[in-house]
Amino acid sequence: MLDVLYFAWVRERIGEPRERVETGAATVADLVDELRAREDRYALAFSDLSALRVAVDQELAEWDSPLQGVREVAFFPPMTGG
Amino acid sequence: MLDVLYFAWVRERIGEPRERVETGAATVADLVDELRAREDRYALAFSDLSALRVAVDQELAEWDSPLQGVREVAFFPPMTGG
Amino acid sequence: MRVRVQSEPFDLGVELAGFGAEGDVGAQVTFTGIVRATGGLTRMEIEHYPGMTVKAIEKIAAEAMSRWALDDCLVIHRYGPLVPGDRIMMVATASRHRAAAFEAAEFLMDYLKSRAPFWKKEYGPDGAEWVAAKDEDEDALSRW
Amino acid sequence: MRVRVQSEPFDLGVELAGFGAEGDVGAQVTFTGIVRATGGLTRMEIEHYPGMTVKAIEKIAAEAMSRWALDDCLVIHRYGPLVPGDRIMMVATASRHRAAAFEAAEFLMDYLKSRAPFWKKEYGPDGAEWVAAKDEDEDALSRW
Repeated sequence: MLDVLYFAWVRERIGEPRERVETGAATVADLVDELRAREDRYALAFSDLSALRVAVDQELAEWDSPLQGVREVAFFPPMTGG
Repeated sequence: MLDVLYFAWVRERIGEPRERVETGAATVADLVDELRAREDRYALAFSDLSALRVAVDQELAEWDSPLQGVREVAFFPPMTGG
Repeated sequence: MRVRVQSEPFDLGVELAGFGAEGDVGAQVTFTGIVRATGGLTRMEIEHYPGMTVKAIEKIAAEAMSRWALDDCLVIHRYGPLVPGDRIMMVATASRHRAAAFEAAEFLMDYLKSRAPFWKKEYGPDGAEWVAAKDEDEDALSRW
Repeated sequence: MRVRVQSEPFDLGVELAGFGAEGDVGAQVTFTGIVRATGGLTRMEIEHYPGMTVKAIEKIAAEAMSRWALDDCLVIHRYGPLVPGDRIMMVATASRHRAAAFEAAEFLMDYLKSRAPFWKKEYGPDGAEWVAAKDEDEDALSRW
């Protein structure tokens, strides 16, 4: 079980800020594939990965980052702080 | 007649912050030569021109700057503001 | 080193009182980011990632402290609703010498722009829009 | 644009209240110079050239305003007796974008160091000494 979080327009497209996901995905990319297959709103949110960033257990990560032992994955657009 | 001002260690070596000088010097360098010839304390203060800066009518100037029409000349070490 | 993420406004004078006072500090640099009314912007909403934000900024600040001879460093970043003229965030650096204080403040700003988990949504005459990250902000990181 | 030369202390928060408020300012940078206790320094005396100081700083500030897209710029410089921890001077710049605000503040500092008519005399355990201008400060001007 994973906590999956969404921020900014990813959150708006998915329609919720977080959810618990039952998954055996080995990497972030696998998890994205699973989510995309669920519903159109997921397919839409994840249609262009180059416009997205991911954090694994609250650290910036890559699409091929492993999910073993991970509790929390977050998807969001490039950050615009400052 | 010129107002001649001294700052920092130039002031300390000359022994006064300003004086009125009767001079026909054409340039700053000529004025320096006149002052140097006056007394040891002037010769000492002006012994190394590379360690000095000059302002003519309150603008930074050069040793060969003309003194025609000038009211005020100031001598001082390189500035240490900020 | 002090990092704070908050919805409340902050006062620069208050935040800087005693800042870096323990070191032999000769130079303090601050940067303050302010909401602009560009394009008729009426308000802004800043979203952040509560579990990650402070950690991510602390990591950036620790990097600044290790790369420059800083005596202290401070980052405050707001989230929530803001209007033009509001202060969004500030950084402050304290060092013996001005070059280190300036460079570290610029480094902090460049990294906060692209590596701290904040997202800005702008509300203006044409509706609401998420601010897009700029290529130049990403490129700015390459100089460090 | 505001330039002040004074013996009195100043308060950063007070000076920045409303600073740049008239423009569409997104970025404010400040630099504050502070007396350090280096080498056992117990006090410092700053001499200046009253007839020239404000004019010289105004010229530097006007140059900064013309070279960068600044909405405002502020310089305060003290003279007279100071002790470690005292603020010697500050500059502030306000601009739409952070790069201009940072660069202009660094430019102002580099020029104030070597082109504003101030001289520092330091008093410490070995007596009094006029601070010598540093080659690196003169060299810093060449980058602008």
